[in-house]
Order: sequence, then C-alpha cells, then structure tokens
Amino acid sequence: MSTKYATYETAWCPGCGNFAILDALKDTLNKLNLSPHQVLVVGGIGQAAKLPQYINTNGFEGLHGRALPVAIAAKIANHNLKVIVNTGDGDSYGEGGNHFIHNIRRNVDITHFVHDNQIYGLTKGQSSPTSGLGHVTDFTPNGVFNKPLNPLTMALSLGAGFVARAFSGEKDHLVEIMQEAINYKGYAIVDILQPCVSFNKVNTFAWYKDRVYKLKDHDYKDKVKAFEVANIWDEEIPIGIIYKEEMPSYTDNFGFLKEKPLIEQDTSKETVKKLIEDFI
Amino acid sequence: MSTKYATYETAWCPGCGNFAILDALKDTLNKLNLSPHQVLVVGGIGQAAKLPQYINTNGFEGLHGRALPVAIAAKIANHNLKVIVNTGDGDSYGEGGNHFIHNIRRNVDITHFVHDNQIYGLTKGQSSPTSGLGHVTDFTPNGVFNKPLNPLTMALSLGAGFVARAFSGEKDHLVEIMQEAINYKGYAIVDILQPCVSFNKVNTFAWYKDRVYKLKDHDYKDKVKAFEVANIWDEEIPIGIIYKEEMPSYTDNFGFLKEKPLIEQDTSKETVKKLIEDFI
Amino acid sequence: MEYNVLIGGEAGQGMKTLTSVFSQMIHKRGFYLFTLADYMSRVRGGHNFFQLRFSDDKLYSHCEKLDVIIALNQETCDLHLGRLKEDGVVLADTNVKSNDSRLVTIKAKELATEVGNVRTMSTVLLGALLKLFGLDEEYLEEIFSHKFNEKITNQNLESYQRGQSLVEQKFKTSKGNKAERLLINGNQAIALGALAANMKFYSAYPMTPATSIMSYLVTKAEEAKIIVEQAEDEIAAINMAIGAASVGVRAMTGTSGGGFSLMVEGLGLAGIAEIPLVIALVQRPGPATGLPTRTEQADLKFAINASQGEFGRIVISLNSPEDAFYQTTRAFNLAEKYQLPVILLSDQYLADATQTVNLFDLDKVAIERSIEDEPSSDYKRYALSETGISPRALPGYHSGVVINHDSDEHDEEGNITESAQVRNDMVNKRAMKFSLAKNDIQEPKVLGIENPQILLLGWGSTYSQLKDAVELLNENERRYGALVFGDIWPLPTKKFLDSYKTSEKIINVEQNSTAQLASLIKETTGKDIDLNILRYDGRPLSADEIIEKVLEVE
Amino acid sequence: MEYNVLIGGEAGQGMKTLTSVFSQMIHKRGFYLFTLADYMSRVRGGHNFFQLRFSDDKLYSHCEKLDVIIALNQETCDLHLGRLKEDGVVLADTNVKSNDSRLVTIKAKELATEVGNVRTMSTVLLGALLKLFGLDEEYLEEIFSHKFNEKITNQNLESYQRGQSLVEQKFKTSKGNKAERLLINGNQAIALGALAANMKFYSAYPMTPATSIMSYLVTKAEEAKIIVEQAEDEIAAINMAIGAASVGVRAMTGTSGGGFSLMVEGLGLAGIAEIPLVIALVQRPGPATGLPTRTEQADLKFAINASQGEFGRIVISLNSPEDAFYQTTRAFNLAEKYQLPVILLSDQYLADATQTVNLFDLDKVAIERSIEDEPSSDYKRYALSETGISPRALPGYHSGVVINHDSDEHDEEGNITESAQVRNDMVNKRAMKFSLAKNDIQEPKVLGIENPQILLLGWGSTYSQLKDAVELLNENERRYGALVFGDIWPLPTKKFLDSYKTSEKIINVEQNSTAQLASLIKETTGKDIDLNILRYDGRPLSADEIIEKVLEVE
Ligand SMILES: Cc1ncc(C[n+]2csc(CCOP(=O)(O)OP(=O)(O)O)c2C)c(N)n1
Ligand SMILES: Cc1ncc(C[n+]2csc(CCOP(=O)(O)OP(=O)(O)O)c2C)c(N)n1
Ligand code: SF4
Ligand code: SF4
Ligand SMILES: [Mg+2]
Ligand SMILES: [Mg+2]
Repeated sequence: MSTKYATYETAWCPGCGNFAILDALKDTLNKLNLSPHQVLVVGGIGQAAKLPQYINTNGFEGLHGRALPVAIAAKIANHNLKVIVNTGDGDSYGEGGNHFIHNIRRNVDITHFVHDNQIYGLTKGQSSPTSGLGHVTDFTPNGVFNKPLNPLTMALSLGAGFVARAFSGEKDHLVEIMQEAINYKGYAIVDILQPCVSFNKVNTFAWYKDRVYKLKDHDYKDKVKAFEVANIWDEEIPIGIIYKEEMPSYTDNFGFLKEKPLIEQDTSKETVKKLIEDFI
Repeated sequence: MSTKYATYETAWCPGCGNFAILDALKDTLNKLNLSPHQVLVVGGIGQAAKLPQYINTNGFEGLHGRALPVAIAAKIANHNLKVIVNTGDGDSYGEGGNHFIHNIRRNVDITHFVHDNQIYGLTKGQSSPTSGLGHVTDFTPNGVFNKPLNPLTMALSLGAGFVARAFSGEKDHLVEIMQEAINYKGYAIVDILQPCVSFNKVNTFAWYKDRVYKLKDHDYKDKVKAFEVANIWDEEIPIGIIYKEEMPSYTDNFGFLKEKPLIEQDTSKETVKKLIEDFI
Repeated sequence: MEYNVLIGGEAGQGMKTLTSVFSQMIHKRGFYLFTLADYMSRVRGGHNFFQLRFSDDKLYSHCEKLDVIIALNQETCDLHLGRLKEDGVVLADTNVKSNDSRLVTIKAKELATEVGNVRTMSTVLLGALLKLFGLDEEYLEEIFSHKFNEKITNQNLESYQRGQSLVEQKFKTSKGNKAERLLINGNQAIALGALAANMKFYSAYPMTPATSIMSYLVTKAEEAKIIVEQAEDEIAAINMAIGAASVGVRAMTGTSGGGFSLMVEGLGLAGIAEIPLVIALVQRPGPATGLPTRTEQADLKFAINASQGEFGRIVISLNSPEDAFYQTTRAFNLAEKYQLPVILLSDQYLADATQTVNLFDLDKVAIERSIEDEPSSDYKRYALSETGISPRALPGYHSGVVINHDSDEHDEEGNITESAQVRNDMVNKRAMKFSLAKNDIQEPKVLGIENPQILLLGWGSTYSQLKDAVELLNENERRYGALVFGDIWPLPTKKFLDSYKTSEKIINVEQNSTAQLASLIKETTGKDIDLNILRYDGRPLSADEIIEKVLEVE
Repeated sequence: MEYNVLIGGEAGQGMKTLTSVFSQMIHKRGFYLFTLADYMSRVRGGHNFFQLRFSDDKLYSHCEKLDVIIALNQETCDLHLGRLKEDGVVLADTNVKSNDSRLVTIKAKELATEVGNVRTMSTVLLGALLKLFGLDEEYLEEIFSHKFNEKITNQNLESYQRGQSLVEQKFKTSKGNKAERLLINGNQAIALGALAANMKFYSAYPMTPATSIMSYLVTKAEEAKIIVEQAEDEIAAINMAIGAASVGVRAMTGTSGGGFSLMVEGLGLAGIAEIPLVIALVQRPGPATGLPTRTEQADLKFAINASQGEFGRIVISLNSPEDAFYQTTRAFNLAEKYQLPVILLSDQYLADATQTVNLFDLDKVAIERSIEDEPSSDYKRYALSETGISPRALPGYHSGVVINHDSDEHDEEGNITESAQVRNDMVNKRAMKFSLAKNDIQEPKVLGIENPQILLLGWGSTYSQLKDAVELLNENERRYGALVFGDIWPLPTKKFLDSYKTSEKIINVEQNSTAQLASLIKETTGKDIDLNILRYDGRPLSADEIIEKVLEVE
C-alpha cells in the first residue's frame, strides 16, 4: 500500500475489525487514483467514526448520528469532492436513523460505509439496532428483545440504488465493493460486518467467517431477488453487491450544477438587484 | 353514533378527510365498548395531530414528530390504557422517522393511525415524505425529486406485525380496520389515505376514490405477498390488512408486568434497602 | 395624512387577496404602509385580520385606533368595533348587522354573484374601500392580471366598479410621493440579505413563522443558482448547513424556537469546529408548541446560552426589514471572519409585517470572505495565532493540503486530543477570537434624545413601536429617548452606561414575561431597571400602549 | 493515617480489577476511600489511571501527592513520578525502568505466568501493594470468588501470595474503623436515589459519563420491578420519560451535554404540559463532543436557559454521593409538587469518583406524590388556582374523567387556545407555582467559618475540593469559609448576601472557563466576585491547587 494516505496511531483495540476497513479504504482510494485532497471522509461519533482521523484525506468528524447530513451537503456544495462516510451501526441506524431514511430518498452521490459490529463499541457494549434477538450484553441482561434492523431490506424498501454487504475479514472483496460503491453515481450503502473484539462476544470474527459467502451469479438488477438475498442471515450470510440500479442522483436535478459545482457559482449582483426590485 | 366521545368544533377545513377519520375512530371505540377514560389518544403536531382535541378521551398533544415515544411509554407505564396515536404523515415519517423505525422493532401494543395526506397541511403545503415524484407545491416548483417513502414496505422490512392501509373515503372499511388494529396485540400501523382539500391538489378525494380497491382473498400471513401488495400504487391502490402476524409484544418480555401494570407496582423499601446494602 | 384599515374574517374568505391588492395599490401610489398580520394556527376558518396603516410619511409600527373596518363576517365587526374612531366606517356585506351607525353595508355578495363570480365579493368591498379614500383604479388591472387569468381579472374589475359606485368618499388623501421603495416583510428581507451576501445553500424544515424565508428562496433558487433543501428535520437542517459551510459555501438555516431546540447540538458543533454558520431564529410564543402564529421575544437567553460547553456566538436581533437585510449580509461576514455561528433573532411581528421601506442599496453591501487562498503545505486548520483566528482554507482546491474539522477537542491539525495543554490552548484561542469580535459589535440604536431623562430600552422588533412611542412622547415634552439593541450578544454596554448615568428613570420594554434584556443588562453591568413593560399574550405591543404605561408610572 | 496510591496503565491491562479489589479491601477494613478516575475515550490502550486516597477519617476529594505508584507500564512511571513523595514507592514489573531510587520492580509477569495465568500479573502487584501497607489477605478470597470462577480465583490467590512475599512493609496503617458504610460513586447514588423515590421508568441513550446510571439500573430492573429502556436517541428518551410520567409513574432520563441538547425541546414540553420529570445531566467538557471522558461544569447556564419560551424549572447541582442520593429523592417530590422538570446537575468527577460514604438512611426519604385521588366529574387538568398548582389526577382510573396534556398554549381543560386572556392566565399560573417553588429552595452549604473574611464560592462537585481546601486553609488562620450551592436555579441568595456584607474578598471556584456561577450571581444580585479560580482542561481542580491560588492573591 502506498503511504499517500499515511499511517497514524489509532485508538482502536488490537484485533478490531476497523483496521482492515481502514486499510481497505486506503487501497481503494489508491486504486481509484484519488489524491488525498480530492476526498472528504465524514464520520459521526463512535469507534468507527474515528476513521477520518486515521487517513490523510479531508475529514469531518461531526456529531453522533449526523454524518449523513454533513456529507450530502458537502457533496452538494462541491460535487468535485469524493465524499465518503465511514461510521458505526449505532451512529447510522440508531441515533442517525432518520437521516438514513431520507438520504436514501434524496440520492446524493456519496458513499456510506457502515462499520457494523452489531454493538455500541465506544460507549462500551450496549446493544445496537443490528444486535441479534437474545443478544446478552451488560445492558440487556435478559437478551435483546427488539427485532434487529436489517439495513439492507430497509434500504431496498426505500428505493436505494446501490446496496451491498461486505466483511472486514474479506479484504480483497471489500476493496472491490468499495470501488464499485464509490464509483456508483448516487447514494451507495455498504454494510460492513466488523468484529468488535472487546464487546461483541456473539458475532465474533469466527462467527462471521463461518457464515459469510460471496454472492455468485446473483443478478443484482433483480429487486425481488435482492430482497431475498438481503434477508438471508444467521446460518449463512451473503456478501457482495445485492442491488444496483442506475438512476438520476440529486445534483442531476439542477441544471445549473451541470456546468460547475455550487461553490464556484456566484449569485450575480444583477440577479440580486432584480430580485430586490421585484418588491418595488 | 353515540355522543360518548362528544363533538367539538374543529379547526379543520370543510371537506377535509380528517373528519371522516375522527368519526371512524369514535365509531370504532364505541364498537369496542371502550369508555373515554380507558383510552389515551396521542398526537404530535399538525392538522391530523389535533385529533386528540376533538374526542372525549384522555389526550396528549406533544411535540411535532414525537407522538410515538410518548405513546409507547404511556402504554408501558399503564398497559390497561388503550393507547392510540393519530398523527400526520410528516409527523410520523418525516420529523418522527427515527421513532417509526425503532418502535416497529420495539413492538409495544399501541395503534398508529397515520393521516396520510401526502402533504404538510398545517404549515401550508410543503411536500411530505409520501408526496409523489414530481408533485409540484409552492415549495417544490419543479416537482418533488425525492423518492416517496412507502411506509408499508418500510414497516414490513422492519418486521412489523400489523400493517394496513385504509382510505378516509371508505368509512365502514376504515372502522373495520381500526377495530382490528386496536385489537391487535402489538404495534399496529394503519396508513390512512386522507385528502387535503387545501394543499394537495394532486392526491384529491377523486384521485384516491378512482384508485383504491378493497383487498379480497389476500393472504395477510404471507410476507412475500404482503410486500407485493404494499408496493402497488399509482394506477390502483389496495386497501385493507396487508400483513398480520401474532408475536410477543413488548410487555410480554417482563414477567412482573403480567400481574398488573407498572404504575400499580411499587419498588419495596426492602428491595431498596438490600440494593443499598450491596454497596457496603 | 394617516389612516388605519382593518380587514378581518375567516381564513379562506379572500382576505389575503383583498389585503395584498389594497396594499400594493397604496404602496404603488407612493404612500408608506405598515401591515400587521394577526392569524390563527389553522388553514380555514377562525378569526384572522390584517391591519393596514398608511401615511405619506414613513411608518414604523401598527396602531390600535381604526378608521375603517372591512368586516368579512359578523365576528370581525363585533370584535373590533371598539377600536373604531368616532368618524370611522365599518364596511361589510349586508349579512353583517349592528346598531352602530358607523356600519355601512353593501350588497357585496349579491353583486359579486351578478358579476358571475361570488369569490369576487371581496373585490366589491375593495372598490368601496378605495372609494372611501377617494382612490381610483390606478394599478388595479396590472395587479389583478398579474394574479389571475383574463376572465377572472375582468370579473374582478367589474366587481371593483360596482363597489366604487356604492359609497361616497369620506377620507381625504394626499397625492402620495412616488419613489422606488419596497413593500416587504422581515422574512423576505432576511432572504434578500442572504442572496445579497452570496449565500449558496439554505436548508430548513418548515416552521411558522420562519417558513416564509424558505418559501421565498425556493421560488428564486434557479434564478439565483442556489440550493434550497427541505430537510427531514431540524437536526438535519443545521448539520447540512454546517456540511455545506465546511467546504466553503455560505450556508444558512432558519427556524423557530422548537426547531432551534433541535439545532442546539449542531450549534455547538459549529462552535468547536469553527464553522461559519448563519441561523435565523424567528421567535414565536413558547414553551414548546405554544402559540404558533403569534409573536414573542422569549428566546433571547436561550439563544445566548444554548448548547453544552462554552464557545462564542454572535446574536443579532433584527429591528426592521431594512435592518434585517443589511444585518443578514453582515452576519455572513462576521461568521466567516470569526468562524463561528451567528444567530439572527427575529419574531413573528417583524416576519409578517409587510411595510414600505427604502430601496435596499447593494453598494452598501460588502462581501468579505476571509478565506486563505494559498495555504502552505504545512497548513493547519486550527493553527494557533495571535488573534485566535486560524486562516481558513477550503478542501479540494490545494494539492497536498487536507482540511480536518472535528467536534472533539482537537489539536491544530484537527485531530482529537486528550492533552490538557492543547485543550487549554484551544479554549483560549476560541475565547480570544470571540473577544476580538466584540470590536465589531454595534451599540444600540438611539431614538429620541440621546442621554434622556426617561430612557426606554428594547431590542429586536420592538424598535418599531419604540420609534413611534418616543416620537409621540417627545411631542409633549422633549425628555424621552430609547436605546434599541440590534447586536445583543455579546451585549454592547457603552451607550447604556452613558445614559444610565444621566437618566432619571429606565423603562425596559419587551415582548416576554421575564424581562430577559433586563436580566442580561444586570448580568453584564450589575444595573437595575426601574420598570418593565412586558407583554406576553402573543400580540404585539403598540406604541400607544407603551406611551400609556410610561405616562402611568411617571 | 492517610495515603494516596496511583494505579496506571493502558486500558485493558487489568487496572480496573486491581483498583476495584484494592478499593474493596481498603473499604471493608473500615478505611475511608476516595477514588479519582482519569481515563481516555477509548476501550484499549491510551493512558488511564486511578488515584486511591484512603484514610481513617472521612475524605472528600482526591489529592495530588502520591505515596505509591503502581505502574503497569513505563508511561505511568514517567508521567507521575514527579508527584511521588520523597519516601514514596513506584511498584512495577521489571520491564519498567527508571534511575529513580524509589522504583521497586518485581517479576510480576514472570510469576503470573508461572502461576498459569499471565492476566494475574496485576494481582502479583496487588499482593506487593498490600504488603507495603502491612495489609493481609482479609476479604480477598471473598472478593475474588465473587468475581471469578474457582480456578481463576485460586490462581489469583496464588499470585497474590507471590506478590506479598516480594516486598517489605513500608507504611504504617491503623486498624481501621469498621462500620456499615457504602463504597459508591455519584452515578450509583443517583440511581439508588431514584429507586428509593420509587421511580418506575428510566429511558436513556448511552452517553459518557451518564451511562453508568443506566447500566446500574438495568441490572436491578427485574429485582426492583422497573422498566429501563434504551432509546433510539435522546429525543425519544425524554419523550418516553414524559409519556410515562404523564400517566402517573415517576420517570427519569439521564444524559450528558450532547444528549441534553437533543432533549431541550422535550424539556419545554414538560414545562408547558406541566409533566413532572427528573433529568440527570452529567456534565463533561464541551462544546459538542469535546472531551468525552473528562470533567467540566460548563452546562449551568445552558441548563437554566434551555428551550424556547419561559417556564419554571429547578436545577439542583449535586455535591457528593450522599447529596446525590437524597437530592434525587427530593427531585422527584419537587417535580411532582410543582409539576415541572427538575434537572440534577452532576459531572464526570462526581459520577466516577468511588468513595466511602455513610449508609443511606431510607427513613430520611419521604415519597410525596401530590396526586389527586378523587377528581370530581368537572375535573380540569390545568385548573387555575391560587397557588398556580392544578390538582393532578391520572388517566384511566376515574370513570367520566379524562386528562388532556397539551404542548400548545391551552385552556384549563388542556385544549389549544388562541385567547389572549387564557394565555396570560396560563403564563401567570405557571410563573406563580414557580415562584412558590422558591420556598423549597435550599441555601448553599456552609463550609468553614460562617460569614468569613475570605469567602469561597462553588457549586456541584467542587464541594469536595472546597471542603478539603477550606479545612486546610483554616488550619493556619481561621478566616476562611465557603458557600457551595446545591440548589442553583432558582438561585438562593440569602446566605450569599449575608456573607457578602462581611467578607473582605470573594473567590469563586469553578470547573469552566467563563465563571458561570459568578455571572449568575451578578444577574441575580448585581454583585461582583473579586477573583475566579477556573480550570477547564478537563481535569478536576484539587484542594491543593485551590489553596495555592487563594494564597497567591491574598
Ligand atoms: C448525542 C450523543 N449521544 C450519545 C453519544 C455517545 N456515543 C458516542 S459513540 C456512541 C455509539 C457508538 O456505537 P456505533 O455507532 O455502533 O460505533 P462503534 O463505536 O460501535 O464503532 C454513543 C452512544 C454522543 N457522543 N452523542
Ligand atoms: C420541531 C418542529 N418543527 C416544525 C414544526 C412545524 N410543523 C407543525 S406541523 C408540521 C407538519 C405537518 O405535516 P403532517 O404531519 O403531515 O400533518 P398535517 O398537517 O398534514 O396533518 C410542521 C412542519 C413544529 N411544530 N415543530
Ligand atoms: S471496542 Fe470494539 S469496535 Fe471499538 S475499537 Fe475495540 S474492538 Fe473495535
Ligand atoms: S389544510 Fe388540509 S389537512 Fe389541514 S385541515 Fe385543511 S384540508 Fe385538512
Ligand atoms: Mg457499532
Ligand atoms: Mg400531512
């Protein structure tokens, strides 16, 4: 790996799945021939969300749950930037659930990598929206009662155009998917299974390793099939691109953004003058 | 209709679909033989959310988007109350989207009637999450760009146990569905199509009337079929119970709630004493 | 010459059209207009009214006494008759009844039906109304044809003529003094200010009375090449604005108290990450949902203290549409100069009060971007500096330079830190630039006599009523003055302390129940106010009311 | 007898177990303990430490000077050696190096490996540590077997023995004074207080440093028959608590500043709908994410002014674990008596400082529900009354009676209103009951001399350090006193004003950068403070530091 994206000391636990995701992201950006200043990595708050700190690109570490609104607006403001969100499952689906719903609908051309360790890591082991039924944590002594949220079927049902699952333990495959996701013109979500060695004693590296298999001969243009595949869990877990469909993305709706990014367009004094004079 | 639930002057526009929903609710409560003091109707803020003001039951009109958390907690605190949420599409799916997601997962035994006029009524005509693609409003002069949110497929993908659609213009049918929804043990959502005569010039009474048809011979236990039916829109719109499945509801998870409601159970002084002494 | 007309009825009775056509005719003739909007939180029905005060001199506020009432229903007549002057007129359809001899009824509905469009009933009344003031149809066709198609325009013109024929002129009017002036309300002025400041991104969630900023902007979005995004909630709205601002466009959000509550965490993010952000907070009465369509000034201390931790913010309260326009442009400059959030505090009264103001002068508007165009390769987003301000470069434009923003306490490069030393440095840095910002803070506006015997205080939109009140008070005895704060946080105290020394009595005027400005003054200067004139029923204070209370205590 | 031990290393090195076992052994022997927790926002690695101060007298705060350092890594030794007393000891594994003669290394890792469990390395050090103080294995087996299975317990006991054999006693200890006392931290005390108050519903979203309230409650939920719900976000958390409280159970939520920001709108809902609600706000340094695991007192003015509109709230800052327990029970009574939100202000220092306190006395806890059990058939939820308090009946229990809560301005029955008169009545009613609540407000606690020459001020958790500081200052010359506010909004001013008259100098001590208490005092009394001692790097002030600064300026 080139050092263009630099290497920093992290605050992650040894053995954490986040390392592989960070490495994969750096590889991906290299493969895509992107320079650090062309990329903006946005995180919320959490272990995963610390990623912007550990890569030499533009970074924005905002509020817990609020990575998406920051990211899509940054993209809208300067669509020459490659905008990538790296953040946790709690951040994306818990605190940030409403932004998840509505940014699927908005379809801004950003990429959303969810480090899905099925747990709240940074706050030390509460169940997350994706924790399995019955998952015992210090905070759910009788196991989780709430039905786990399936981000993939949810995204599909909201009309997402790029839906994928990956596993931090399959790095090459992850890099492939990351490339496809970043290249996709629109909102792309990749739910990345990521072992948390400190707090998730159920969904361990081995647990995932035993279950994941790479999708083969899957027709990712078929929505019904996509739902089917997205629903597979527990005994077997498919990884790969589950659904992909080309569609207009947010900025396509604005003619004037075709010339150049918003940031490079000024509202002319003449226009303002005219608008003022409308009130005469 | 008995006057047990009283009649009040409303602030709704003449011709608004909300009147029929209010009437249907009163009929339903009468049919279910519920007394006013046994029922709690919760709303957020909006035209629909004013409903608690217009019915003689216990009422809670809270914050915009926040009806669900209030309602589920009230139910948990005193599960002898029948707790019913009546509120708008903007309230439920826009501002309140995150609570929608997570209360499906939580499955508390409440009923959620969404007055879905596909518009923000009270604030005078902005598009709502369910407004159709291309819908022109004063706030979307070039039409809505965002893909409309389908609350039914979303609820299904999150594992909801009771999912239905109804139309304010089919009152008897609405009353039937309301009864079923209220009787269902768990979280029940009914998306009620409701013409807004003042601001929604697209999805008018006639528009709905032309399209809705009552589901017949639909197997509401079949989830795949349910997804299919829930996706039907535009040319034809099915109304009825789309999916229903018995499952444990929230309070079933707590043995001590089987005896009597939370509000009637005190933490004994002995228990507290013991817990304190654990720190000795 | 000065008159005051009330047009009242249920929502949905054509009152809005009537008001807007009448307003434009008055305005275009060269009169000055001040419109008060009083409406309920509903779409149809209820009791709503507009008060249109006009004159050949500049007007600053509404007033209570009425010359004409247009009663679209019985309720309007009953509710407002008490405020009608002795020689006033109530103009209404024949279905309105009263023993009062000032009631003049006309067959408006019948005539409108004859014309073929019962909805032109209000235009019959308009015809009569204009006739009362001896005004003809100048501008009428232009205005109607702008609003309606030919058929409806003609029906309206016909109904207007019928109305004119039914009454006689009663009030004398001057010729008017035509000039290029604007007929505009507070929210529109904010929106124009934002456009003049080259704002490119506005994200908001609808909330009365802030919504009309968005509704204006969105209709001009293509023309102005800006993005207006309706967010899923206010949390998204502020975080979007922050995201857009973080890469370098000027960005803004607007809301009322409830939405601002949800933005509080984002406000702190802008504080610590040093993102320039402008927020319009258009107040309405709280707590919580409160009185959604009415006015209050009760979010002042909330705006000043909102969000965990400590960071500088500038709060500018808006005094008038002109002020709203220029201060909005200034807010963007300040936000970028000091890299912090600037809150524009307005309220429903100012937001909805359409009035005649002088043409906004773009030559008075400077756009000062404060952006580092050539960052060196060791550029640091949060570099410590003597002023506390770090040069701000934008991401994406400089090969080899990356920009990091962070909501954690961070080092100069924007990386999270746990160092006590770095923490102290950064807190001090942010405090320092805020301290510096105080130099840019503007002292309150002076009304009436400088350092007067009786000093009135106010902030924000009560400028309107204080302006009129002080003028009238001074007509008897020239010993009144007022200081009206625009910039309100950090609170400028120089003029206040000067006047404090010389004035005999200090009277503070606010639209709230706890006298928040008074407590801010006490907190900052230790000085007490002698008397508070407070109103908190959601209705605006009037100049008359202020005068009455002032004279009462003297 | 008084000693101070620091145990430091990376997260994940067994420091927590070592600290907790040592603490319990000290505590059970009848010594008083005060533990300071200093940790980073990460799960593994970083530098973290605990400081364990113990004595045979009651302790109130931590102190800087160290008798023993247990260095689980080199960094610990390097960072803290400067604070070691001359006759102190650094105890470490042989991999730690230093020229300092006070370093005593033992083959902890090697021995632990020999025992068959390298993770018992910290227990070898524990053995040595206890030996330094001449303490034997009393309680050890009990404590270990409570934590571990038999095999691991035995390994630990073996490692302990090895550790004991490696060093000689160096510090004299007394016998201890065994009694039924609690070893508890601030958050646990809040949780117990809530249980003692018969709280039935706790909803929260995890946020450091408030999370441990929830984590304690959830493990006792079945036993106490309460519901503890992890919400999807803080907005849900507060609205759930409000929903539960609205039907009559005592309900509470807890969070830190970021989460509180999201609760601000809900706070106003509780205000206008008059729902009794208790909120624990456990502060950490901001703005925004700030320093998540550290301490600060910078949310005071935010808590007092949060939310749009005006309504009464009571803010109680917590001084110590005992205070936390009793004030939490009181908070529920006040919330119900006045039907308003009560905010308990704590901070990371108090939340995490495990210490020895007297047994909580349930006989001192009264549960006053203030509920109307027999509402008449014309019951009105918001009935106007002389006190401003409307009798509160619960829904579901009275046939013919329904209860309406409303976030809009409402009439006595809880129905939305637009009436100016009703609005005034309701604002006045809420103001009246809040005014009445002032009678229940407690004056600050007095430390040292009442009405002293040198008056120190503080609030919340700085009680700890002020208690020690004043005591030590008075040892030289008895002229120091302190007022430490518990109840802080509405601010009680009587004792302050009394002392103000007599004291020569007033010194305000806070853990923030803008002296918020000082500004509150100025706002309320107009009085200035002579000097502020402020710390805002996220680390707690110590008594020594306060003393030093006090003496500096005298
Ligand atoms: C408003 C707010 N609420 C709560 C928190 C505390 N918090 C920080 S990270 C986190 C959850 C982290 O879980 P996840 O997003 O899954 O990330 P992980 O640490 O597992 O990578 C929480 C609750 C916060 N920082 N801000
Ligand atoms: C926090 C907050 N944001 C915004 C509003 C303003 N608001 C009130 S109702 C509403 C939307 C109403 O739409 P919907 O829920 O669909 O109800 P409808 O009026 O159509 O029945 C909005 C945006 C508010 N009251 N509170
Ligand atoms: S706590 Fe879990 S997610 Fe966080 S760094 Fe450690 S292993 Fe990774
Ligand atoms: S605005 Fe629409 S939803 Fe609201 S009352 Fe009128 S018709 Fe009904
Ligand atoms: Mg996680
Ligand atoms: Mg709606």
